[in-house]
Amino acid sequence: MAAKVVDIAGLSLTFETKDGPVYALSNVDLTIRRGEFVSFIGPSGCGKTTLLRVIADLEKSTGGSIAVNGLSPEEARLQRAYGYVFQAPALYPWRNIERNVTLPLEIMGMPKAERQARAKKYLELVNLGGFERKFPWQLSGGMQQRASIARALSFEPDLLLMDEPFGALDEIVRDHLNEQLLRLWDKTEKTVVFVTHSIPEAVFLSSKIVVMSPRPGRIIDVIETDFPRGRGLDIRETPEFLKIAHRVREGLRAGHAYED
Amino acid sequence: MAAKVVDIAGLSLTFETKDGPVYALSNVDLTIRRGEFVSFIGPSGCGKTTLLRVIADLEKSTGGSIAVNGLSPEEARLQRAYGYVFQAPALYPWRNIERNVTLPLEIMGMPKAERQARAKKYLELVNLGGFERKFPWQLSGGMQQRASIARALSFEPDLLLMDEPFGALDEIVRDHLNEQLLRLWDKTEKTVVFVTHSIPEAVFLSSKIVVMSPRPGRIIDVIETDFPRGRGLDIRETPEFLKIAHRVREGLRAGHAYED
Amino acid sequence: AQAADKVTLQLKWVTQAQFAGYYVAKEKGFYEEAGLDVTINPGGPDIAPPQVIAGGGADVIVDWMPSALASREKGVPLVNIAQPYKRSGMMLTCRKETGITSPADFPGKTLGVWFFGNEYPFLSWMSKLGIPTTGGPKGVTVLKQGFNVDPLLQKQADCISTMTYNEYWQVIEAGVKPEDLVVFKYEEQGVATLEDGLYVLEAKLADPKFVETMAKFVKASMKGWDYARAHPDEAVKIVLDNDATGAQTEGHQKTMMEEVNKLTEGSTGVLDPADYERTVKTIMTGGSDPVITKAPVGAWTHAVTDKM
Amino acid sequence: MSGLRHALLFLGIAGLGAIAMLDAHTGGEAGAGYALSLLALSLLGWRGLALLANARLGDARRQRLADLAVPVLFGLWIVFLWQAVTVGFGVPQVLLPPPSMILARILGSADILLADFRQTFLQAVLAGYVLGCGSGFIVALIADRVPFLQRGLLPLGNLASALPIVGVAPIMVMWFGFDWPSKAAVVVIMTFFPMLVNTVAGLAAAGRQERELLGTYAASWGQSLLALRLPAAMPFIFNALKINSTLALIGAIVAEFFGTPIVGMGFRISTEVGRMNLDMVWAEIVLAAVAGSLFYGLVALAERRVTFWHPSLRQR
Amino acid sequence: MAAAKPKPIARLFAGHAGPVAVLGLALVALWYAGAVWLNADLQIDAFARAGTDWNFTDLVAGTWAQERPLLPAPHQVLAELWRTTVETGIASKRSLVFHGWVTLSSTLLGFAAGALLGILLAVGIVHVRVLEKSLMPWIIASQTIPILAVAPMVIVVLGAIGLKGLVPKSVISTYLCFFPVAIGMVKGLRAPDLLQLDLMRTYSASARQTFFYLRWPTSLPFLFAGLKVAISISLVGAIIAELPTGAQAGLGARLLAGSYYGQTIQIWSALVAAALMAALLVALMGAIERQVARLMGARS
Ligand SMILES: Nc1ncnc2c1ncn2[C@@H]1O[C@H](COP(=O)(O)OP(=O)(O)OP(=O)(O)O)[C@@H](O)[C@H]1O
Ligand SMILES: Nc1ncnc2c1ncn2[C@@H]1O[C@H](COP(=O)(O)OP(=O)(O)OP(=O)(O)O)[C@@H](O)[C@H]1O
Ligand SMILES: Cc1ncc(C[n+]2csc(CCO)c2C)c(N)n1
Ligand SMILES: [Mg+2]
Ligand SMILES: [Mg+2]
Repeated sequence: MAAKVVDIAGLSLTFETKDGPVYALSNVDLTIRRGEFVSFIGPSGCGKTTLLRVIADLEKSTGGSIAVNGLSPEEARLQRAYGYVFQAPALYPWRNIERNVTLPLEIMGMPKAERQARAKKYLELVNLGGFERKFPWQLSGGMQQRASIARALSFEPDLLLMDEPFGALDEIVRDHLNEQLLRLWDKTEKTVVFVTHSIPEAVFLSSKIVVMSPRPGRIIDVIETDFPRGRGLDIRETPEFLKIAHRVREGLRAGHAYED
Repeated sequence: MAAKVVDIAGLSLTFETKDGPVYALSNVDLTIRRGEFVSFIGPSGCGKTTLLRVIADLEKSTGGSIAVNGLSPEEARLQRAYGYVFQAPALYPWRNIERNVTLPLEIMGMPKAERQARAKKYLELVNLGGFERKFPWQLSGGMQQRASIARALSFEPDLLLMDEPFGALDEIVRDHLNEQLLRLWDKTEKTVVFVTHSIPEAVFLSSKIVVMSPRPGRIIDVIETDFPRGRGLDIRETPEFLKIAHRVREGLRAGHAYED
Repeated sequence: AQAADKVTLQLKWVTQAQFAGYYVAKEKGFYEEAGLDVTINPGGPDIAPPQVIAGGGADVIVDWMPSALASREKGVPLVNIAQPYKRSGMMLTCRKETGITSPADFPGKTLGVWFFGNEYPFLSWMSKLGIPTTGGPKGVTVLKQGFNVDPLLQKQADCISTMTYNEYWQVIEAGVKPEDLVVFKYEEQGVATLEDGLYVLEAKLADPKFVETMAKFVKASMKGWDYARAHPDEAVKIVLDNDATGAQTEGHQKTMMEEVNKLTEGSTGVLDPADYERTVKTIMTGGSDPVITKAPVGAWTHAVTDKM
Repeated sequence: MSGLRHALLFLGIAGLGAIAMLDAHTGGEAGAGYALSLLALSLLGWRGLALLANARLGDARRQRLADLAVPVLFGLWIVFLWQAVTVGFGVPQVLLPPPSMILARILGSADILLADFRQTFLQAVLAGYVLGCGSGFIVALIADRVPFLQRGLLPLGNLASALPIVGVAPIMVMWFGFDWPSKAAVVVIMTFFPMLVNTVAGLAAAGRQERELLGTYAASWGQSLLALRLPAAMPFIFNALKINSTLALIGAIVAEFFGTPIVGMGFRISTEVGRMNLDMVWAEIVLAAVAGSLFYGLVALAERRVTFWHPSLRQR
Repeated sequence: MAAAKPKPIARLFAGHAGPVAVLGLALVALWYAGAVWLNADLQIDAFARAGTDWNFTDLVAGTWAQERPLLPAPHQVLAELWRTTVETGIASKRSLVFHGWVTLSSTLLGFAAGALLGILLAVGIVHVRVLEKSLMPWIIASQTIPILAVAPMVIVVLGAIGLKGLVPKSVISTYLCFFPVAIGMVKGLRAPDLLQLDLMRTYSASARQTFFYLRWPTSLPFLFAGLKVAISISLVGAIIAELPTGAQAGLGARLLAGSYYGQTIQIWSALVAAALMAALLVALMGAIERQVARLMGARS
């Protein structure tokens, strides 16, 4: 069996706020192995972002244990084990798009020519070729989001943590990027942890779907899929696909509070 | 025929940037009548946001004509003709959620008790009851987006301009809010102009779908639908629905540059 | 009784025994007896009394004559109405180790000078000696001396300006022995100019009432000076009481009082025209850049002292 | 463009009125009528300026010209009022000389002004400014780098915030001698604190998510400083640079009151006040104002270049 | 973060007290060393004049006990401070508390007026085009006018219209300290995100509402940075202004008198008093800033 990339046991996280504690994560167990494509899906506010942030060492758990590549999240972060796409684009306004994308490469000390080649490659992958010299505020919301995806891809990390990367994109671009991402994952044996709200997207992309539920945030279902690695968008019509989608939807519905 | 709420003819808008002009909108013609529910759909960067901003007098067109409620956009804005939901939540970090929602009400001079009642009503509508005292950074991305929707609904404008309001929401919440919005529209004869990336959402909600295409941003198709006003989510399985969805998808695809 | 006449006096410098006569006259009630209500405003490093009087901030000021005459030429018509200081207390104090024994040794040396209108006597002296003040081996390098004697103690200057009643003693108090110093008194160098005199605006003298008030004021002030000479210890105490900064020390003020009394000794307040002429002559020999360009007319009057 | 026409009309009338008033030498005995006409002309001029300031000219070059004209005309107006009041009401020149006299002095004593400028501005101000801003900046960085120092250094840095010039200048003369280094030292002390405070505030200004992004790259302190925190701090840092550009000048000039060689703007001012040469004093003040404004303008220009992305420079 | 209880010493150093104490001690040590360094020459001279033999210990002891040192030793300053604060009645003219209060009162008055003026100017500049264009360059020019040169004229003029005492001094403080506030506020009032401004536009909020609901809250970090600088400059202004008002009372008068009579210990004790006062005022602003941030829901 492949090595464990993320190993979480009994994890919990409570935010202390002025008006009482918020139980963002409660008793979460999860193992992610090398080469898996894992999606987190769940109602808004159920702790998906928080869980991803704990893995990335952006948030400290208040209970339980977590290891990333066998190390503590902090050590893993210091080893630049992962690339992270935030829910908001978080581009730096004083850098143009190209220089935003090359930012991690600069920090990791890549020579300039190579950096620019990388930026070009990934900006084209997300259909932003020609926008290198624009500043973030000159881009549409979806374009900004794509720039931030290119930024995370550019340094080709083994572990990709992506928080709703395709939320602001239209169906066509989304399908295109889904395919690109899948191809990348396929070719390079990357591990991807992916937050999404789209059930079809989750089912199409993932080898493992983690369904979460809020208050307190916890995992209520883990679904393994076994579509072929080289799958195309057409599998979305297969009964197998629809069955899994249905199971995810049921899980989601269960996690929701309202009865209507 | 109902009165024209938005009347656009030959509209164009060019952004001057350091490396040449960006043709964000080119020769756009569009009429929106009272009580219509109009969706803009199109590839990322095609000018949906820009068009909405022109209607809202947040951007000045560089050519053509536009009238809102028979007035110039500026006059209409000064009359507080519309409520706007931005693509990003744009909550004020120093106000808690309730006070973010009551902000427009305060500005419009509503008494405090009534403001709070309104906030309660709309926060509950978007499933944020109980989060009144939290500050924006204590909310998840989707929750922030919902707060900003509650803020726009709170002062019950006749014209609602919404820029991808449900982008960051999961399917269940989204369906729920779709229904709520439809019900509101139904009951109150509001006019809604709505930007979305989701084809089913556009078809389900709209009485008119405007399909746009980029570089330069223009309208390539306008589809009128005639589902009953009191429709439910179930119409999404009807052939009529699927036919329209197909037409939208074709339009979208045509607007996209890539051939794969 | 008639309401007391208000008089505001602007001093040239901070409260110290240099101005003891006025403070004594106030505290001992001499002004009050004369039917005057006198306000004494201390000066400071950037208070120019002629400016204050021109701006209406004072009725009468204490100033040195070169400065007063220069102001007169610049359009502030000051008139000397009385001269409590008979002699000049200015001197140049040098460290002996610099090798200076006479003015002939000045070239090539660095001298500290007070500016702000107090530089005129020095400039006259140098021009009389024919020494340029622009530096170089043939001239002297002039520093604008601050308020204290540090430049001499720290050997930043070879000589500094001192008053017989003040800075000289500060040097001594700092531990330098008199025999380590060489002093040049302006009196002895023949370049003495009149110091602390009382000046008013010319236009006001047209008013006989004002002249009368001033006469009472000068008379009471001179009584104060006489008293200070007779009771130096009490005068020092009065000065200390009036020092709002609380910084003056009794020892230093005692010394100052003694020295100041030597300068006011023998003065009735009446200006000696001969002293005036001598001062004018001194400051008009200013070489290329004289302090005043033409002999002033009407710069002094006995009208006030005649009424005393 | 009728706004522009109206503006020019108003300004024209005001200008002609002004010239007429300067012609009518009242010789210091002006009365209420004179004051009233000054007031009326001022209101007219202000209206014209307001129109000019709001005029939107299509042509970018003409717009820039109009933008420049407003402060210049405003300044000319102040100068006119000054001249009219000092001459008209016979203000003694030892209190406030009229501009005409100051101008004559500037032209007549250019060599002295130049020497003073060299001494005070080119040496004391520039050296002190660079060292003061530099040290404030570096201390802020050190405090930021070492949390221990942050907690200890900042409170002690506050101690340096108001070391009063009056007390410090004589001490600096004692330590660094009479020439410009002691003035530069005073400037260093004056400019240090504004830079410290603003840099500390600026370094705290970067957004949380922007910081976290660098955290995910395991960027070192130096890297995140260069890539994020300094750029985000720039608006604050430029505030300090602007405030200091004027503070430095004041500091150097004031410091010269406490002992100098006999050259320098502060020396000249204090000496000439004592000599009642107020025209020379104002000539130096004008020199200081012009030099200071240019200095400030240069800093503001650099700010525009460096923080072009900041919303404050993108508004309107 | 790890919640393990730190050891007492570690806890001390995690707060402000420990680091301040350590660095303060370092400063004092440096100061003692500086005193020896700077005063040695004069001390050697003194020994030579007195004709005494001396060794290094004598030298050090001597440099720390001079009556008019170039740099007084900390304990000398402390003793002077003690003498002039605790041992002297606060109503006495020799009390540093008395002088400190004189200076503080005009500092605070000047600061309040300056902060208000700075804010008002910034508001005007941000809202009225003609003000921005005509006023801004002249505000800048005004700040380059050497204050000590015009202060006497200001005092004379204000005195002529009957304003004496506290007010003229505060005017000088105001003049100096409004500038950092104005500069910071102009930037701060323009700092809101374009999106946040757009939101206000959609409500067709008046300029006043946009100001109170958006611009003001956004400008607070800039405002506080400005206020901290302003309050310390205000103190400097109050001290400077004490000279042309006849240097009658206040820390500035103390400094001047001390300087005039070469009493370095007195200068330094006034300096230390002024610096402490400034540090306290700045710290107070900092505390207010933190409190305001807390009320505004800032993330700790
Ligand atoms: N810093 C914080 N302080 C307090 N509560 C917080 C904080 N961050 C998140 N929360 C709370 O934790 C819960 C989980 O938030 P999280 O952002 O992980 O949700 P999510 O699943 O990503 O939702 P979404 O799909 O809307 O982005 C929410 O209830 C949120 O209010
Ligand atoms: N301020 C600006 N300056 C220059 N170009 C701009 C500016 N704002 C938008 N644009 C450009 O205008 C085009 C349309 O942008 P717009 O935001 O309207 O797209 P959109 O349809 O809303 O896209 P998305 O779905 O990604 O939000 C884009 O190409 C964008 O780069
Ligand atoms: C700035 C300035 N510097 C020096 C003096 C010189 N001065 C003139 S009278 C006097 C008092 C005598 O001890 C002194 C020191 C001054 N007036 N102003
Ligand atoms: Mg989230
Ligand atoms: Mg958009």
